Amino acid sequence: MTRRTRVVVLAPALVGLGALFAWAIAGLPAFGDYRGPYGYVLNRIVVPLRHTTNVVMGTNFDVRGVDTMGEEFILYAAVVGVTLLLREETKGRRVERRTQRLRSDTVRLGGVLMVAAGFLVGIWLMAFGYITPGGGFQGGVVAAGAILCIFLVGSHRDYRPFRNEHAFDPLEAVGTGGYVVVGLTALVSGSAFLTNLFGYGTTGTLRSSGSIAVLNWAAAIAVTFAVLLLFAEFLETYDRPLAPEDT
Amino acid sequence: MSYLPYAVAAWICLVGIAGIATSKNLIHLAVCLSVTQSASYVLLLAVGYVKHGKAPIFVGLKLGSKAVDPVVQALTLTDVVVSLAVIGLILALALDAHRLAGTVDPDRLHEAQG
Amino acid sequence: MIPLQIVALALVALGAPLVVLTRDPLRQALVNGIYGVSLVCLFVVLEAPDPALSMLAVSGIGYPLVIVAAVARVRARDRGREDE
Amino acid sequence: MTWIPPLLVAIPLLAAAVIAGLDHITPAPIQHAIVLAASTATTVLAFLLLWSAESHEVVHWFGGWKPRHGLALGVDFAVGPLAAGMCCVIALVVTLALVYSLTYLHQAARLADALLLVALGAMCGFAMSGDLFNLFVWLELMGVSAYALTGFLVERLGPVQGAINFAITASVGSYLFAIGVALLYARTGTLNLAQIGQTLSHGRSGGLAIVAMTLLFCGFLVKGAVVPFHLWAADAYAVAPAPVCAVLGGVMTDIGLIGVARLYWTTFVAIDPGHAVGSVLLWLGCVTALLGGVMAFLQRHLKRMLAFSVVSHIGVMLAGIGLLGTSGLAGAELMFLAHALLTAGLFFVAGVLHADHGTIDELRLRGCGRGSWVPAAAWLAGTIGLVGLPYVGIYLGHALIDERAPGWAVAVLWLGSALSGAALLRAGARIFLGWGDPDDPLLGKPFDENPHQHGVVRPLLVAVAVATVAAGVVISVVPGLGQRAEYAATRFESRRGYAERILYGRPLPSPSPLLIATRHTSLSSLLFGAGSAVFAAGLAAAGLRKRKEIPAPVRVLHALHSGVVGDYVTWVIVGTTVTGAAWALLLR
Repeated sequence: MTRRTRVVVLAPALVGLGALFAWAIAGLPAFGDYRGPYGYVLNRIVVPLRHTTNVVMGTNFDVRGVDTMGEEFILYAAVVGVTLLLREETKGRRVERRTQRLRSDTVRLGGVLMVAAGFLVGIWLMAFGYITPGGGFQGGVVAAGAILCIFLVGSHRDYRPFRNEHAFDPLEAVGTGGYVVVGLTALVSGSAFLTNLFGYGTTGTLRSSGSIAVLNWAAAIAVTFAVLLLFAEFLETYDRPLAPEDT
Repeated sequence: MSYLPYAVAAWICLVGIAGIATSKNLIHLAVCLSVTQSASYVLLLAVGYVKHGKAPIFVGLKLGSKAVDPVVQALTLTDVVVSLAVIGLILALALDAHRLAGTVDPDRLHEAQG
Repeated sequence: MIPLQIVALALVALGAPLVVLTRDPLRQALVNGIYGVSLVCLFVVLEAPDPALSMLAVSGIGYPLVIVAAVARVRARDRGREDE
Repeated sequence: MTWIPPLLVAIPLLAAAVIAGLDHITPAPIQHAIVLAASTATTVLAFLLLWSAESHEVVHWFGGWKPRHGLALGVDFAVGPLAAGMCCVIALVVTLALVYSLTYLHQAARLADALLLVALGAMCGFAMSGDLFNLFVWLELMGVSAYALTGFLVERLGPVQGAINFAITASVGSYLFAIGVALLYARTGTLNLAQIGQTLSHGRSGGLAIVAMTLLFCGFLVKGAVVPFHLWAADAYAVAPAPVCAVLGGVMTDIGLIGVARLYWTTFVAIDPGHAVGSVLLWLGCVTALLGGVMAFLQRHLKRMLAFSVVSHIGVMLAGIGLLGTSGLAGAELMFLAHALLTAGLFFVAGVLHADHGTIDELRLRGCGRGSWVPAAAWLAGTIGLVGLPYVGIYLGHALIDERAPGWAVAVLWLGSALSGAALLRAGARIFLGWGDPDDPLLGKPFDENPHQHGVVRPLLVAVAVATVAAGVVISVVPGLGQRAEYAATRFESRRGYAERILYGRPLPSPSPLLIATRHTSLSSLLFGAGSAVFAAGLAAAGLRKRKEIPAPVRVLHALHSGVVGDYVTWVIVGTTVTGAAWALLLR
């Protein structure tokens, strides 16, 4: 189809889809009128049963923990896939490399401070995820971003020690595989897969929630290194020398 | 007025799809895809909202007080991760296409057809 | 429905077409970031701090990094091809 | 035996994590051993699960969150004989593909193995899951791994474009699916399929449920490559490496259909007292079978031809599901078994041809296959199995679908099978016998070929191909299989029984002992099967002759499969709107 034909075909179809949406919306309960029961029940039972104060994380890592296992593997498969797909783009990346040194110590210091601050925020988000808002995914992305700041404010050389998939791949696998291992542990001990086995501890403290905490950390490790690898693959393509002017 | 959030979600979805179908650049298209997906976040969260409810985090909030649905929030979190994974893959493919065909315009890739 | 929610919804509803209509990818990355922030605001007023944080992380760090890296790569190669 | 279902997901996923994580550290033989051990263990466990699911639904509640007072809290895997049978075939085909890829894939092969294992886990999870959002998670997981696998050969534009078209079209489909999930959740306040069905059966549902159903089904149909959502399939399957094609074309496409059947019989049957949903599915199935067959006949690229043959058989299976009855569903199930194995086997043979000659273009290969009798025999056997000659390959499944289908539909469906079979026969005759003209403008332009494979162990490839085809050919005559498929379908269709079992743990009535005999079919099916085989042979012979002019409709068909992803997304939206409108009119 030419672009014009496509627009001509698409426009009425979109109008029709919009009409279907409108029909569906007319049957929805009014905004703010959530009827439950699923959410209400979980809000009631998760805190007393699992001693976690953040019910969203309790849902993510315990009640619907298997969804999150799938989610970690989606990220994992994406990283493996991106590595696979960009292998031609990043070929020969270790052969030639621009080495540009940082110009001023102030920028360097600022960068280090930013990195440290970002990293701390990331860790904090991970650590308190099952008590206050936050959790493995958010913390992981922030921490990975902070580590990458070294690349952005610094030079490639400074960044280079961090870019070593020989070290990152196993670490990511530890996080992602660790999630499955926690699930299997429960299965081997005779309970259902991903059953919360460890003691639940005191509500509202870091030592609460049992395996929610463990899974949260597994997810945090998995996400940090997955995101780091994902970004690194893309930054490597940028890094690779291209045209005569670059080499 | 009480249907406004749902209507906004539907609107985002349609706008995103229109962007995908007419895009001339795969990078632009990947972003449009993430816009389309954001419709499902908005719809999920709107559907689970409770009037005068608080966030389902029971720190300084008495157990049993009115709180919004935690399930839709858990689903949204998973959805967000999916979108990052998919956008990463499509951008990687876009770079490959650009290396091989010299263009990121999906209409000008002419290898597979018929 | 409280006024803040209406404002956030309006921002999101306006943001989506802006992202789609920005055809230049680099500028679009920026507009998409703003759209992401409007989504974050919406999530906050919908009492969803967890999704808001993850949206913030993704639209503040995740999307921009991959998009900018991809755009930079494409432009660098286009320049290289023109030179040849 | 409730411990088996999670293992079918956990073992392959864990193995995938180990493989990719240790990519640079462990030597290749150990990696191979881990990969094959994981997939073999999954296969064995799947068969064990099939055996234990015979008498009752095996239910596993993750995290031990069992339902309370009929209210589902956690996520469940609920496995009846049908789901368990699916898992067996999926695991078997993936294992065969992994054995095949031992010497077939080289560069970055470990990453491909890891992705195949991820796909295996995701497909098993999808087949077993009893939770709406959990289905979405597995759908996305198999999608993400499949997109990357499709683009495996990044040195060529074809694979990259195929992967782009696949990734974008399928993503649009799954985002529509996600919106459907949100709508249904808003209406019912639960994500458990059994409980959604319970809630929908009380009170009026109106437009909301119909639209949600449209979005959910269309999301599945995109993955299932049903017309008009099928356009990505040929682009993707034509370019992936042969073992990946075997998995994508053999089992992953069909997964979308099992999703449709599962959702219908657990939930939407409650809003469909007149069984009106089925007529739309039947129509879609017939159109798909016919168009897939015609398009297969117009191809010269073997894998693209096989991709369209997959599309045409998907159409037959969808029609079977659309009949909304025991025999239709059982037929679809049996067809899935035979079709998965035969298609995978033919993709394997195509891989052998590519390894031998560096091309899989029918016209370029003309006469090249003379003397390779084993691949030739496998190709012929696979083709006959897919045509549906009585009591060979897909025949039994096709015949069970015939029992309930209206006459016109039976004719159309057999015609679809015959057309795609004719294409495969024609290609076989050209390649292995050297018959026919060396050129035919009807079949379009030549394609850019993937690079030549080096270092393959040919006997291994041939052995895997022959074993796969042989397993597929005998499906129709395995004693007792037909009766078991019908019993599995009865179990699958009982919404009340399923809900009671899932939500209240009530046992099902124990089944009466099943016959162990070959299932007999009606006379008309026998005639149709034989007729279809004769017709396919005749058409293949006619197709060997070169045509001077290309008919206008053929040009239109080629133009519709444009390879432009914007078009594909447009057709997805058109398809969704039209099916939604049809259901709106029928169900309102």
